[in-house]
Amino acid sequence: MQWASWAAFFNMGGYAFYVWFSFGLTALCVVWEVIALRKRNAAALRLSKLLAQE
Amino acid sequence: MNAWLTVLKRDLLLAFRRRSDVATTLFFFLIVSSLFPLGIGPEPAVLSSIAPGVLWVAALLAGMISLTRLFAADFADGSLEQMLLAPQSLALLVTAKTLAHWLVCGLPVVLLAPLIGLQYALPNNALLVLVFSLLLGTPALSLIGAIGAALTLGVRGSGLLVALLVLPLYIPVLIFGAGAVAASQHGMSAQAHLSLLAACSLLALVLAPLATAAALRISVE
Amino acid sequence: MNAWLTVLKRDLLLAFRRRSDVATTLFFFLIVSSLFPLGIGPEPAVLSSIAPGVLWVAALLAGMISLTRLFAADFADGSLEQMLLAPQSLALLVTAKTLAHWLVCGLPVVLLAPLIGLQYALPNNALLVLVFSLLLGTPALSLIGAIGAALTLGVRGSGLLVALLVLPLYIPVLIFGAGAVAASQHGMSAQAHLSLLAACSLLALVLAPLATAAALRISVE
Amino acid sequence: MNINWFKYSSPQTFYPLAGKMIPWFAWLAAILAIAGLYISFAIAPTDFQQGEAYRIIFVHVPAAWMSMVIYIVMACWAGIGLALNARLSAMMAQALAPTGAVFTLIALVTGSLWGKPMWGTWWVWDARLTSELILLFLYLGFIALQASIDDPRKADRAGALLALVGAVNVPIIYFSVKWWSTLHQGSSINMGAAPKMAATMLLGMLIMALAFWMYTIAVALMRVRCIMLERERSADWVKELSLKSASRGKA
Amino acid sequence: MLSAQGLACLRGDRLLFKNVGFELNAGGLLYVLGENGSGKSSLLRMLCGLLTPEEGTVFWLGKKIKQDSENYLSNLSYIGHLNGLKDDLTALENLQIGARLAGNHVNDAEALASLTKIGIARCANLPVRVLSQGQKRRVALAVLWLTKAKLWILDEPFAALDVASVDVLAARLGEHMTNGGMTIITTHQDVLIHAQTTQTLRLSA
Amino acid sequence: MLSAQGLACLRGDRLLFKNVGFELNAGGLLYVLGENGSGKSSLLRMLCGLLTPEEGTVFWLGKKIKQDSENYLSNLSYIGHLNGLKDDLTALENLQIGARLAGNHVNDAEALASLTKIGIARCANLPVRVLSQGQKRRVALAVLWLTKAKLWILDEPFAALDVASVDVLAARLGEHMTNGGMTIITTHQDVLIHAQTTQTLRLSA
Ligand code: HEM
Ligand SMILES: Nc1ncnc2c1ncn2[C@@H]1O[C@H](COP(=O)(O)OP(=O)(O)OP(=O)(O)O)[C@@H](O)[C@H]1O
Ligand SMILES: Nc1ncnc2c1ncn2[C@@H]1O[C@H](COP(=O)(O)OP(=O)(O)OP(=O)(O)O)[C@@H](O)[C@H]1O
Ligand SMILES: [Mg+2]
Ligand SMILES: [Mg+2]
Repeated sequence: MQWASWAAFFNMGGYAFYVWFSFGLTALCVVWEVIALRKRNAAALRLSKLLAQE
Repeated sequence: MNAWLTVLKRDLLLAFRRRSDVATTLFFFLIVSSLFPLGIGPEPAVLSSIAPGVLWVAALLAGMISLTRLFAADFADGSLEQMLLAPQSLALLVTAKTLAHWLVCGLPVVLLAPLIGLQYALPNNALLVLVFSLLLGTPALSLIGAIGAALTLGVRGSGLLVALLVLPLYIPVLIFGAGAVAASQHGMSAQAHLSLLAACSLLALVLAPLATAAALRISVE
Repeated sequence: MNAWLTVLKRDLLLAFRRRSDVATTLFFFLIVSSLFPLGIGPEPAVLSSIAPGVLWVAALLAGMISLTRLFAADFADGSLEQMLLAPQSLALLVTAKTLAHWLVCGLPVVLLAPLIGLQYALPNNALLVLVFSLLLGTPALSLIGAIGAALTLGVRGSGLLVALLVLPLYIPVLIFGAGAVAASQHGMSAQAHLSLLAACSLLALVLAPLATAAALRISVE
Repeated sequence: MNINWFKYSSPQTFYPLAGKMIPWFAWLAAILAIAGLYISFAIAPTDFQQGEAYRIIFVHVPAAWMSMVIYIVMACWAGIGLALNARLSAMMAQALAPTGAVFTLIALVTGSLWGKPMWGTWWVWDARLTSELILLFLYLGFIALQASIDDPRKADRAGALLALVGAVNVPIIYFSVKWWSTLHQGSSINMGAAPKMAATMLLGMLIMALAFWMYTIAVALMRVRCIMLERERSADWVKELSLKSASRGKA
Repeated sequence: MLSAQGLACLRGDRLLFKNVGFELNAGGLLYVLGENGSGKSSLLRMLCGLLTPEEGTVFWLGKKIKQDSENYLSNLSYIGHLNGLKDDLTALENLQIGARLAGNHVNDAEALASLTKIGIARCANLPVRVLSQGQKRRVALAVLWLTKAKLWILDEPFAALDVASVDVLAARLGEHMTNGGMTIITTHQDVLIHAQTTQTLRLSA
Repeated sequence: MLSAQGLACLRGDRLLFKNVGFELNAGGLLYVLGENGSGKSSLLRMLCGLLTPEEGTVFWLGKKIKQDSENYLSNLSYIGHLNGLKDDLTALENLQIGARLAGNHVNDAEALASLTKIGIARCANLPVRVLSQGQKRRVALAVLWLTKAKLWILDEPFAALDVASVDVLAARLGEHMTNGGMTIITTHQDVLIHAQTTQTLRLSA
């Protein structure tokens, strides 16, 4: 383990913005994609249920 | 006013139904402005010196290409006739359509422009001026372009006429717009250019809808 | 072969009837390439250094804008259906249409280009290479563009969509074309670039009509 | 053999199968990602030239790899769909495209974020960067084309054709761009000069890449399920399914 | 109420008709007949004010229609060869927007009712794009169950309609005339419409 | 000669029809009837090979039409909802080009004769743009006096035609069948056409 402290870890040797932005953006994309797909799935099911009950 | 809102809402709704169309204008702008470095070479100094011109020309082209469709669909499916028969001032309805067009095609370009400016190594203050100049100038492009779009409708062979009519009118906007950015790049004030741009847009707002309405009546005959 | 000639002749006749359309493409090329000196400033050294890129991009955009009309009218009025039902290979008929398009929209641009090159202070040998590179490269543009035009038939907003599909595919042609001119400007041989351009065009000639024909069949369904 | 293939290539049978596969891939992705992140931040040593900023490599490179691989896979599915008129293949191609575009975007943005501290600029017109940008355009074109065609069958086939045309062009584009920037080569920046990678770095990148792979599969399966539901909304099996899912929700 | 005097129409360099006049009163029906190309559509567009007559004038309540156009247009419902529908909007939305542009507010229930009348309620929430020729025509015609306009000008409303829809539309036209409305219509088909007074205007090419 | 088996058509997510089949022999006439939107036009396009059937096959002389498409197409004349005319060309030019694309050489006199038959010789040298709806349709139909195709597939050929033209066309169709030709036709109008055998295919929405 090469980090002196959590603060050092978060500071990333002065490159915090660049590093955390990169990883954060990636995480955000992943989370957004999964949530969006779940919503889409639910919406599709809801609509076909309406059609089925008609 | 009611019909005005109806037209605005309808056009926005249509744009929303075809969201990909809106995105397409943006991507067109993005792609066209990425083509120039490929043709010219990657030298940042050269790129930054031509950036104002390139970005403004790209914005102008994106606007112009999307404009041709402003009334064409309405003309083809007959809703233009119905608009002409609405018991409202046609010029007013035209402003609604033009506003919708600007919101859908002009505004996104304005917002995307700084990102592309970064690729052209534009400095920060020039980026700001770029956004402002586009914000002030693109409404004029939409308004003037509407006249051309209306004229192209019926008079089929008049493509040249329209280009001749509209592009010269675009040129002042281009010159002031690109000039504003270039001025701020060279450390001068862009104020004068920007006020001229705003004046162009105001003038266009007053005159263009009337001309467009007249052109539409001629085209539909 | 008979049907091939018929299609070619018909398209040329149509272009002749609507001469203004042809003029529009040229005019567009002219305007786009003259806008830059306006946006960028009159410095001959700068202008000549960006000339290859700007002229090639302008040629590319002019070709692309006219592309949307390649099949659209035929689709709307039903003559495309009739072409599909002709007892001939569709890919062959497609080459006839593409050839007509190139003769009408590509060739004039090639011929006009040196004139504009003069305005950009291009030296004589670079002008020659410019014409050659356009002559070798624009057929590829028409051929590749035809695929995009066919794919976007009947799709609203097709003008911009076509740009989005086709411009990325144009990039090699742009790079080799502008590269050829730039090379000759810098006193190097443009041979390598020109042969690559010719290769692009040949490859496109072999593959693109097949893809276009397939795309047309899909679009007409 | 044949029969099996056709059985699983019908949406009705593939839908539940995909549903069963998704958790597996999702968990694999999560585990690999955690391992990868541990290597990237805890094990991999600080780079003596670039400092800590180099850790961006652990998302940047896998994302860049994925962006290219997904395009190839997508084109393959599209080609199969077009040749065999197989609906499922076309749906897979359609399901992959957005994920591919997202990875391309991630590669571009993380690359920029890396470039700013390293090169002092967000963007240079370097061959690799430029071709990545063009790849993004190709994805967007594919997505936009499919989005603007309403008949799904037609959209499938038009998209497939475009993907294939793109696949033929990608190598041409790549080499032309490469050649272009080496000929011009005005800037002093050269990405090839990245430091020799330590074994741990390589391992970290590989594991992250694997995690992205698994994630891609899971997400593509999820998306293909949505597409099936939307397209076959009036088919009986979808109606039954929707009724069942609702009653399960209530219970 | 609507009258025309000495109308002449020039298309290209061909004089389609001249000296056409008529007077149409409440409850009246005017058939405009003639061969293909005799200028029926042109006449109808003239009456709407979409086309400027070469000679002659159209009057509404004794005033020139160009003079008091706002009033005239709010009393007019025109359906031409083209349907005036947006492919990307649903039938319902199209109907509502069309009505609102013409100046009537229409809620969902009213719009749906009119679609039901002409037998395409089933398509109410489909985008018009996916409808067939005749279904589209019916959506365009549904506005006739909503409008409060006195004067209807219809250019071949029966074209592309199937037999059942033709009857429904004819009945609606009869009802309109019974209520004191006026209709001007062109058609190549033989359809019986009840009206208080029926006139025929024959254009010859 | 032309036969179809088990045709099914899927449009969007709606199954328009399935299991449609028929057999049409020399001198035979096939009416395709149905309401608006029942899929008549789609069926006709399928028979031409413009639309791929979801299921089923179309045979010409016992061979799949996709297999021997060149032969099939040179025996086929299709006129759809759209006229396939170029607005900027004259009626005569349109007619000649259309015929030449389909593989017949036609000189001016022949083309003019066929325009005369359908009663628009007067418009022969006008650009199609200025013709009315019905006149355009007639130019498109004039090709039926020129083609040597055995199989005619006509989608609502009578729409927008005036009464006189309807009769002329019906007579021409009768003549074609007498000469051993085959015709497939959709229409909403009642028109009497003479044929050796007449079949009706009714699509229900
Ligand atoms: C917007 C900016 C950038 C983009 C679009 C980009 C794109 C790419 C792509 C497509 C790859 C995969 C290429 C391959 O595997 O052959 C890659 C790999 C890589 N990139 Fe970037 N990059 C960017 C910025 C940077 C920067 C600033 C650096 C470092 C200073 C960098 C370092 C690397 C390294 C070390 C690799 C791995 C090379 C290899 O595996 O051979 N990139 N990048
Ligand atoms: N925009 C135009 N420019 C020039 N001429 C036109 C134009 N529109 C129509 N015409 C001419 O006017 C004539 C009448 O056209 P119109 O559409 O009024 O006929 P119509 O009686 O409605 O025929 P149809 O029964 O076929 O609909 C046509 O012969 C055509 O040549
Ligand atoms: N390109 C298309 N995409 C999706 N759906 C379509 C398309 N074309 C037609 N349809 C649908 O197919 C149905 C049948 O259309 P078609 O044109 O075959 O009907 P039709 O029987 O010819 O009707 P009409 O008598 O009105 O001409 C329509 O209801 C329409 O919704
Ligand atoms: Mg008419
Ligand atoms: Mg039909």
